[in-house]
Amino acid sequence: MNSIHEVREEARKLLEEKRVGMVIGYGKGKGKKNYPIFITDPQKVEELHFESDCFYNLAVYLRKPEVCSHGKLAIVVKGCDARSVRGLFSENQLKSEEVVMLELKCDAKGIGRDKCTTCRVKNPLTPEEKNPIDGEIAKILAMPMEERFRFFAEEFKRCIRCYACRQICPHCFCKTCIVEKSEPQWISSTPSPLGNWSWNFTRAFHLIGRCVECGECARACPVGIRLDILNRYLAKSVEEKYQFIAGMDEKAAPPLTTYKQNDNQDFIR
Amino acid sequence: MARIGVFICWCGENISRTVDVVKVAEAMAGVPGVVTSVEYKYMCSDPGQKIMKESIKNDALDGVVVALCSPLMHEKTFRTAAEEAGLNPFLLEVANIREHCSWVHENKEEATKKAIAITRSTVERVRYNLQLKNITVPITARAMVVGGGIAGIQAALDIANGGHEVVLVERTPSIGGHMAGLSETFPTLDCSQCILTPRMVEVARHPKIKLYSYAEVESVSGFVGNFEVKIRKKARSVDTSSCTGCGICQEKCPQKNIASEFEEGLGKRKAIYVPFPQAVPNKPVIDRKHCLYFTKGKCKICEKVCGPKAIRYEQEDEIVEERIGAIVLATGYETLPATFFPEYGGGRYPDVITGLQFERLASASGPTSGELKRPSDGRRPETVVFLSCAGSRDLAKGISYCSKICCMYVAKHAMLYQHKVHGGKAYVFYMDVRASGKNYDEFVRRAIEQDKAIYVRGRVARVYEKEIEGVKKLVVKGADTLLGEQVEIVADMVVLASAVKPSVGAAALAQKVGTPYDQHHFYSEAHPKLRPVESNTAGIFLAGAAQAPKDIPESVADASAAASKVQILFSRKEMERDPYVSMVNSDRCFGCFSCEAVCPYRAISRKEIKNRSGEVLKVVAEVNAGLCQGCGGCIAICRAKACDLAGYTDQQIFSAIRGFNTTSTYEEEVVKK
Amino acid sequence: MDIEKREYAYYPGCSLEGMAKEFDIATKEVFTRLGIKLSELADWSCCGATAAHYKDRLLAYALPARNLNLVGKSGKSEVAISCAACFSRLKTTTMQLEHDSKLKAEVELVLEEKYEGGVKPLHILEILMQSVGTARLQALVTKPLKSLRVVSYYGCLLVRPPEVATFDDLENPTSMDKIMECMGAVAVDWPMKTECCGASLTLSKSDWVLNLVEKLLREAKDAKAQVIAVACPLCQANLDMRQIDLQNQKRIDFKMPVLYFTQLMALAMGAQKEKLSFHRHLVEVQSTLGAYLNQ
Amino acid sequence: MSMNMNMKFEPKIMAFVCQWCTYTGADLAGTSRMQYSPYVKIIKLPCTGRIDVQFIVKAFEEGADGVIVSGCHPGDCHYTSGNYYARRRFEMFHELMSFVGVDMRRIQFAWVSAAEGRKWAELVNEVSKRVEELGPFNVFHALREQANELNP
Amino acid sequence: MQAHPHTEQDELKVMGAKCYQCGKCSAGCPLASQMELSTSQMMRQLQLGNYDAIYRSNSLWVCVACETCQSRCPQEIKIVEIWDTLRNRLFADKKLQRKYATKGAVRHILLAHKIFLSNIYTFGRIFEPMLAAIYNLRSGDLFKDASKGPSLLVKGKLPLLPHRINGIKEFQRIFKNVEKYRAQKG
Repeated sequence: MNSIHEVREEARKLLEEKRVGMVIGYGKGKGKKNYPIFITDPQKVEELHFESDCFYNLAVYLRKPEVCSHGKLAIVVKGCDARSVRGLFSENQLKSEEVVMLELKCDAKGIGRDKCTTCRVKNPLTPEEKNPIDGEIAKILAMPMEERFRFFAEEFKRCIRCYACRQICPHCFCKTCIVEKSEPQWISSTPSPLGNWSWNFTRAFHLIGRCVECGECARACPVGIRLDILNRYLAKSVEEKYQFIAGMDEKAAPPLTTYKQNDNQDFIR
Repeated sequence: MARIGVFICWCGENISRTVDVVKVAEAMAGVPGVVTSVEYKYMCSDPGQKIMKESIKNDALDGVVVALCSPLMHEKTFRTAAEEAGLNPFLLEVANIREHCSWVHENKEEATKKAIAITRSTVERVRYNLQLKNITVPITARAMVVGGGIAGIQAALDIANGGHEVVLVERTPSIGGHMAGLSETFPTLDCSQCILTPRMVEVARHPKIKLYSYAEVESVSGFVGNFEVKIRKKARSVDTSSCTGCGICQEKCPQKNIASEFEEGLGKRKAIYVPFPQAVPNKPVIDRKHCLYFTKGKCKICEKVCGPKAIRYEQEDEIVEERIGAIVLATGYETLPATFFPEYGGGRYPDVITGLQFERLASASGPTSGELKRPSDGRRPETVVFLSCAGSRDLAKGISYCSKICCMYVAKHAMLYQHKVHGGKAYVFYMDVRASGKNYDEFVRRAIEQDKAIYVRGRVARVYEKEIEGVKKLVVKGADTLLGEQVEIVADMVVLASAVKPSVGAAALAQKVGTPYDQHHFYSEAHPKLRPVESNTAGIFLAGAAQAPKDIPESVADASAAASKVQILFSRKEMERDPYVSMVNSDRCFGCFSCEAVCPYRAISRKEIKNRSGEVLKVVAEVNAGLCQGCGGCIAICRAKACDLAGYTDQQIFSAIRGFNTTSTYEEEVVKK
Repeated sequence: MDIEKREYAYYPGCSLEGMAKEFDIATKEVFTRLGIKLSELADWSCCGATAAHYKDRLLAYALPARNLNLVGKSGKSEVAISCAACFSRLKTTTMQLEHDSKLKAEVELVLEEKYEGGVKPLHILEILMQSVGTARLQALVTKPLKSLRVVSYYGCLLVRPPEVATFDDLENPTSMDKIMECMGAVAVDWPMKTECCGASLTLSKSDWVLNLVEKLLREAKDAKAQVIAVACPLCQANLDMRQIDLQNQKRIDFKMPVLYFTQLMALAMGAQKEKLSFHRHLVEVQSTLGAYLNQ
Repeated sequence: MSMNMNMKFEPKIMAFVCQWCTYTGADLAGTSRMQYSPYVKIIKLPCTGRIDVQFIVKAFEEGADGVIVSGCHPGDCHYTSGNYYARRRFEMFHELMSFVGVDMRRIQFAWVSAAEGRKWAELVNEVSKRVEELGPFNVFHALREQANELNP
Repeated sequence: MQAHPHTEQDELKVMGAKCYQCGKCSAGCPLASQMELSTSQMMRQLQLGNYDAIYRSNSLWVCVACETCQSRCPQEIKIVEIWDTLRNRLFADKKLQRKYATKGAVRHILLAHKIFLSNIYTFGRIFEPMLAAIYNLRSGDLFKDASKGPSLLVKGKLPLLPHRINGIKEFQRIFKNVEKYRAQKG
């Protein structure tokens, strides 16, 4: 779809014809800030709004019980959100027949966030050129090993275990997270340098081949840990090694649940 | 609080020479929860086991660690002993302080330290061992054999004679397989059909065998003891129950120049046909691709001449379902066609034939009634060149393996040829003669010494046709590597011992059944030495050349072995197996089904969790304990830690890891003392 | 693209300037009649032939690479080659340099320029069979070589190694036979299509070459062939010239004309005598082919 | 973790191995009486496919200075494909670990078959020597000490 | 009797290790009858690292690289590549040449190749009359094919004047660069 007008029109039709019970989209507040809105009344579709600073990844709401209870859903998606929705399809978290995607092109300019500079899905349906190494990743790679370790250890040390990263992430959909598992408790749940390291490491590992680089985790982090760099780096590796881009093709097997007999094993003796 | 007993073995001097076992016992005695820690010269001896057994009873142990040799040696021994003493056997663990410690280290202090660490880790692990019970699965004592060649026939008869029902599925219109087409068999030169046909008849008459000929396996679901099999009975266009097998339809059918599969293309058959006179069942089938009625819409002569009115043009494929407890795959082999060898003119020169074609030429029931004649002009071949390793051991042709049977049948061919064409010249080009088997090498020697076959060591580079004095001859350009010279032989016929490969469709069948196969599509055995007729999938057994190139005696031995494996399975109503299977906590599972994707055994299925009014709340993974082999792949992929592996739980491993780090200062001091 | 408007870069190779001039003339004649332009590569150099790869592997790739770069510079991506040996060397070079980056770097070092790649060497047989097609060839025949028994001799490098010479069957090539049939001739099957003639040994060990050639000629005779069609200057030279030696040394006279297949094509397409250069052959041609000329 | 400076550094190395190939290979090294470094301690698992990266993280948390992960060669997996999945998992683990600055010389993945007792012994020696040279994994273990300061 | 040497492993031996002596190469070789060691025997010597035997035989030089052996080899051994490497080594090494290539057919064949190369070095292309003339002069076989000379000339088969390419300087530099590169690499 090309404009918000078309989206509104489509949303109205969907609601009027009762093909969906709710439309999730962006609204505009008084302070000119964008925020998610949830529309059930076809009269209110005019509240739908879109501009370049609509950074929320709305896909996260698709699995919230208070939203799900409305039956079939329609959702306004930018490129990165669309990848999330498809990722959720591929991991059996949503059924494609129960979600209508209202795709909008995003110029990714006004947002001005780091995630947008490397964005490849400004147009939700047509991925663009390869993800270039961004400045931040290059900066990390230029550090010697110990410095890298210290950099991340210092970042992680600040973690207060509020789990905002987990809450905001559409792909952290485990009902009970590994960190909340006891017997055994693999990861200490209280804030501590060691436990924080393991937690953030594990979360990054769990997002391999699944993260869509929407960057919401870093935005949500109250202490400003650069989780996005970690996830972007892994997404890049997955693409280089397995030619896999998360959320592009809902039929493609996630990279860690499949293999090739001739996969690289240079690192194995 | 746990009550753990630790029993440390000296293994004579084997452990005690480098590990101070007394110190190990002393160190373990100080570990919380360890109520007894003793060492003994030979723990595995009767008195040694008795020490443990009595301690289990007297100290009311709920966990045991035996520190001794590799668990592969004695885990079973001690678990049995523990069970005898009333302890669940899975509450006992072995700490390997011999193979992994005393035998590989010289420094006594270091070795003792390591032995303490290993034992300590095992103690920590055993705290969390669960009381497990072997799993039982009900067994349907009914077997399916796929493939009606000699291997399938043997397996079916053995199982049926053991008193169990057998469903035999054969793809072609008759059972018998390749063996039915062979002339005489090595190393005794008895007639193939004479020994095979009685067995075929036995199959047909056996009350316990249900034969589906001209049928294929459509799908297989379920697991060991409980397979659901769908079989496609292909439309024969003949009602087999009313057909008497009189053969008049075949006699009158006007469509007569169809290359006969049974005759390897050297003979002809009709459009309605019985593949060979001794076929079982002896009922014809209409080849719809060639039948005039099916291609042109008119003829129906067979219907007119059929007395019992058994022709059914309208017949369609039929799917039947069978409940099966075990499956024997005996789908056999085929050989590379002559056209695979352009350098030998295969396919271009009619007198360049394959070994199986030679069998038909030499067979008394063959297209020439056993007289050796050239396919091109019917002349008696005065010189025949046999090429072994045609395609076998030939990377360039994609086949790295030895086809195994060729050396023997080439020798047999050379002999048969000599017996049929007196004074004829037989040359055999070979790389190696591999005749290992009872009376096999003697057989080859006989071909060389008595029947004067000339064996030339070398491969042939090229065969080309040349007319000499009005007769088309084949010029064979080879090398005699023993002389280091080129050899050129002008021959009348060239016989290629072309490579053995699995039947077409072998891989597709394996995929349906869910059993692995190798890069050549031969079925993979569970273990190359110790489990040669079992597949890696429980309840699927292998027989004959579907697993690797095999001759008749080996195929028969295989089939009997597979049949006995089936009967072992069927000997009980329920099957018992290791309790090491995955289990899913459906509260934690959120249904991403990564586990399903990585499971090699299709043991994970989807279960709907419903509320009381029947609404689906969520879909979660469920493990079929009958199929699960306990690899644990599902657990490592599960982010929510919703599954776990009995016997190797996360908690056990977690504790074992911590156990290596909890070596206390007390233990350090024990070592120092 | 319509084949008739097509243009190829053309690499004749050294022999076609000398001993095999008639091959060059006839080939150009056939292509002109087909409406395909062959524009000779400016300042092409020798491919190095067998001697270069015997001497130094790097030289053997550098010499063809120079010519391949020339093709690129001329703005073309396909180069037509008549000589089987030149074709083999150029094609092998493109294939090797494509996947061996170390070798490519070495070649660039000695060439003192970048190897651009992207050039496709094609043997003229390949072009005639795959881009032109038999129907078009047949349409141009005005004087069919009726009942002329021709054996096609492919030699080595038109079929080997099979990963380089991909356009025909390794053990039983048929492209030249098919062309001869199009020309109205009888393409006689014979077993020596791809047996070697002795090639470069002709200079140093002509007696060995003589043996090989004798065998080939004998088989051609046994197949009742009237002419041998070839596509390689060295094969032609050996088969033609050594017949004189066979006469002198062994008193065997095969009287077997050995013609480039494009000469036979030009003949069937009605070319003038001077385009056929039969006089350049050592074994007399006129008595076998004269009938077709004077039609 | 306290270290007496006079004491020789004895690296702690944990090995996670599959029971079919590497565990049996290590047994073979034993029956063949091959001598090797004593710092590596084995935890037996059914398959490399069972090895969760959490194990490795935990091992470091528990004071390990190095880790070995080993199982059947590709194509030899008792469960047909466990090692193939593991290989990908380890490759990405390798990526992430080195990105966050863990010196990957401390972690060695290897294929050791049941017949490769010699390879097992060499592997243990090689990794032990390497980790000895690298010294204790102080940057990581320091996290643990800081943790103790925060939560005594 | 020959003792089997147990020589150092090298790249060529690794390539040759795949040979299982089936003889398909020797069987199809058009020049087998002239070779002192058949192709498969050469491979055997290679497996043993017996380079002396390989160079002592004339086979490397009798071979015309017709590729028949390689295209049929069931083990897909790059026979011609191996032989080329062996030939390259001899070309690059005067000592080897003195030891193995001063007599008989080998000398003649090697000479022909050298003359061929110097011919193209001079002109950028082959000038056939010069090629034959120099060969005959230097091989001492003065009248070889001389009888054909006049008839070839009459037939216009041999051109009278050489053609030298324009870029001869840069062409010759390729040869020199190769030499230089080899010298640097030792």
